[in-house]
Amino acid sequence: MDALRNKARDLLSDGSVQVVIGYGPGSVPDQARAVFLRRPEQVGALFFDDRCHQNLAVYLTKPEVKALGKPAIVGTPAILRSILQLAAENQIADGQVLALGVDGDGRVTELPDFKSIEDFLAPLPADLSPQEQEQLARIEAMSRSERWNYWIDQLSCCLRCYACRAACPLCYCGRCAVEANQPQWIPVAPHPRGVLEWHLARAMHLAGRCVNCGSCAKACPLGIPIHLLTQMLSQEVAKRFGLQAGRSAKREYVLGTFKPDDAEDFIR
Amino acid sequence: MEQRLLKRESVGQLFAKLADAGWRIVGPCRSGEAVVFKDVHAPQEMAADYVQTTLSPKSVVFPRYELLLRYRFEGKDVKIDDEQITVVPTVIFGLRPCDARSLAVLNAVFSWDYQDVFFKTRLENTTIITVSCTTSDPYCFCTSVNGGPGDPQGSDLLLTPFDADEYLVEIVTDRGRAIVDQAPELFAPAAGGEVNKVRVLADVPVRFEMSRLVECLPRVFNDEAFWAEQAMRCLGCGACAFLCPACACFDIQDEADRQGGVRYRCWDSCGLSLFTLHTSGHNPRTTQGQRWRQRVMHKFSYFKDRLGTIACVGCGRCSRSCPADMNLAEHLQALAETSA
Amino acid sequence: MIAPNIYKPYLMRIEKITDEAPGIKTFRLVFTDEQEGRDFRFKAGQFGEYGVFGEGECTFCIASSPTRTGYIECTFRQAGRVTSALADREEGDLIGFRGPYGNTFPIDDWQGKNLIFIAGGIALPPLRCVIWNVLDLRDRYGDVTIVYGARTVDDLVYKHELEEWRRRGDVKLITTVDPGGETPDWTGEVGFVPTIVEKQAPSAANAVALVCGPPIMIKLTLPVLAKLDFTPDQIYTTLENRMKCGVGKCGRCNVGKYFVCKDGPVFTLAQLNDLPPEY
Amino acid sequence: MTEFEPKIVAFVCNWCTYAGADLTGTARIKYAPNVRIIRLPCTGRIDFMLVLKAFAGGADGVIVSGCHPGDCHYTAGNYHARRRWIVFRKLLDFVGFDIDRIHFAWVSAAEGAKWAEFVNAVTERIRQLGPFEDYHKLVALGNEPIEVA
Repeated sequence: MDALRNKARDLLSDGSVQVVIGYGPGSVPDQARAVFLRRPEQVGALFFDDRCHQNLAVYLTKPEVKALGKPAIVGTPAILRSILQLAAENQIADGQVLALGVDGDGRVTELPDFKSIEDFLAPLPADLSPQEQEQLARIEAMSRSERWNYWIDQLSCCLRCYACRAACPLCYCGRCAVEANQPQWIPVAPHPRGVLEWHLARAMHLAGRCVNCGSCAKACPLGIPIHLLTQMLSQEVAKRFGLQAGRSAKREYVLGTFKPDDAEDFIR
Repeated sequence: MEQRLLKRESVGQLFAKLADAGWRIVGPCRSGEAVVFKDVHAPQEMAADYVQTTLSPKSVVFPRYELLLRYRFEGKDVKIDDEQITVVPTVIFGLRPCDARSLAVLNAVFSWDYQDVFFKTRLENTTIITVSCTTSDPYCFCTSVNGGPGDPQGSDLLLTPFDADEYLVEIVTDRGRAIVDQAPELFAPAAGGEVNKVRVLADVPVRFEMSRLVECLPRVFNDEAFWAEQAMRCLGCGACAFLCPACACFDIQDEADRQGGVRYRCWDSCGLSLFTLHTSGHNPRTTQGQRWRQRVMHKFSYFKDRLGTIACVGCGRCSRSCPADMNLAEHLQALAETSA
Repeated sequence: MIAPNIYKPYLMRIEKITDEAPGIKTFRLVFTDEQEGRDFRFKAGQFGEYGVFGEGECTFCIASSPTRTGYIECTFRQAGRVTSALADREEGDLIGFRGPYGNTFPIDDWQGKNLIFIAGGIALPPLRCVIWNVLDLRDRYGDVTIVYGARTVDDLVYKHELEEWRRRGDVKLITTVDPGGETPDWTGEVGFVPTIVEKQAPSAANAVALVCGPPIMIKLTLPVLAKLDFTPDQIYTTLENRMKCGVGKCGRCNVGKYFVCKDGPVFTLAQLNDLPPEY
Repeated sequence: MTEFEPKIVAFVCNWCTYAGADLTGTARIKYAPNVRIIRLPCTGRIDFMLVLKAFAGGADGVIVSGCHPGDCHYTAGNYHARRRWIVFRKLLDFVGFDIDRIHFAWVSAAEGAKWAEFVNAVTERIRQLGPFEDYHKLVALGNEPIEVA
């Protein structure tokens, strides 16, 4: 904790960054939340522990935060993966963001460029959590109609509040496909078809771009496990096309590229 | 207020009587980790313990998706089928006192000036059986917005879990009495005069002084930096508005094929950037700070000036479910304190 | 009795379509139900929700004058989903109309006063409603001055009516186009609306100014009027916030304690000065 | 009771499959009349939303077809499309959408017979499956207000 605060203080004092994006105390004891520190004397608010799960990379593309100046950002593996994926999609330039890699032992590693983030992440496991793997396996094991009923039931609570989209660091589009209305591709209504099509579209647009942070599901006020849709696709993309989001700042977009020998077994 | 006693185990019998008389009963049920309102037939279907339901019961009177009219295309002709609303008399059971108060806020919107027949019809057919709060969490702030864990305002019947097997029943309105009259044998007279329910109610601390907040809001309006700072971590989703029992803003959309279609309304939120965006590209509220300010001002200043009530009941849902921990009560407290 | 469905539109037939300028059309609409048409009343400044079934509704002022009964007109620019669908309609097609909504210009209070209309681009329609209303009751009002500007000559709307107003002896019409927007045979002014207003220098004495146009035009015109001694309650405009319901429910057009759909769209500058700048 | 006739929407590319289907006609090969062909410039243009729109509009089955790998008029549109289909099909399967409702084929401008045979086979398959109740039901639910949950 001290290492993080000292680092933040130094960075703000010498002007190498204008804002430190990190975790501070939330409004209730068991909660952490994003803080945006702009003065060295504010660094006491910083901490890092297992309450800190929001993917802060979402703020790197928020106009109001960008306007604050160059950021340093506390970097959990999920946040660092998001940064690399944002880099791969040309949303942030090298050197524009200073990541502060943190680990459970309170060590802080300054990661000034994408290369250093890649190296930092390389030895870390990028698997889904055991719980996520278990959830995916459980759904895969269902029959087709069980899966359909499961998802229609899960999605029946969806309000279309777009918390999933808002919390996702890769959902940075200025105008979302769901808002394209000439024609209205995805129904605005939160009726069952509207909800299903929205989540299918969201998953497709994140196919192979999802860094498996799980923020969408954590943001969902109804706790719908929508992260499984994109996580399943990222597993599939990794398996089939050997592409993993958030491992490199120069990664190809899976649906923007191809190999002549991409294998399938369903086209006649 | 007339008091009665209702055995908890009798609730099932009450439900059966109501169902026989043609009532639909909606109560809080578990859905994964969430607690939402669903049609129920027996008390066992309902969630046993919850501080507050995840969704408010507002969808009973203001569905998140509701048809306004249907139309059919016949050649170049259009036939409008006026959407005739028919509503089954409905009991909402087990909502909290804060939610019971929210219906009056919604009613203020839907019945000032033009009368919204959809909302009004649903409301007229709704009876509110509230269960007082014996527990609260740090997000609750009903007592700061003129409510309380055992507040009868807005309820037709108010049930307070008085001990392990009995509810104290307060008959708040004639509509509540009509429920009691459905099964009078289940409602025993309260012995020994007025029962003091306060000892079982949750202790919800007052976070800020309402009058001070209301008085300071117009003054801080122009402090853009203040609002920008409060909204820095706001992600701009609609969760707070959609979970809010008192938020009434909506969108109107069409969906049609070549035979015909529907015009419907669905919930919308002032926190979403598209809410006020003009087709020309001009947006009166371009930043999240401005949108957050609108949310606060609308609820606590404009609404009060215009419709005579604030549009918040202190249920805490907006804060409890916010993915970025935007805590309304905390921000209101900060506002009220700046005025000091 | 069941209250009526306030979201149910009148069915209107498009009687006549006029191409005003690139992307801008005027529809003349008549009620398919004659009784509804006879009962329909509105006042200058009010607006309605015009709906294409299957696409949705959008908000424009009623651009025709209440003195011309039997039909209403609207003028719109093709921009989004609904206006594009509207633009695809043909004469004889049916569209929906809900209204009239909102408040009105207090033109009865303006009897005997001099009226100065200042409009830019596609914002002439709300004033055109007032202009015809006043011209149809011409003897009740003092001098009528119209300053109307657009980007180019082509972008001016109601070209025939501009011609008609020009020919009348009882209207002072000044048309202008932005520098570079003029054609070789253009005889009007060249310059931005605020500049032209300043040059014309209408007197504030016993006068009312109605200003409608893009935000930048309004912003630059107001100081000119102030310099000419117009007080904020002598200056009127109409706001065009995004709306859905038109009846004070959906919350979209809320600015301060006002709903533009109920308390507007007509506001004096004095009222606007009290409003948060969110329009 | 009349036999169920499936409604099938076919999204085809302009250069190969559309020409192939044309050839089927000029060669006077008869095939199931259940398909409504929608011609697009290239399979690369066939967004997954088009497929969903077809089902939303009441289709019981969808066919997607274009040039054989290597033969794309735009060099690589069909390679891109193939990846998209692999991913989309996987997603649909994961949510329990009956992927037997969507069929893919490479049909060249010379393969009039293959087109007829493919359409016939798909039509027969969809006929066996019956109306796409899962999705039709979902669409119909759009006519009810959502009052709770």
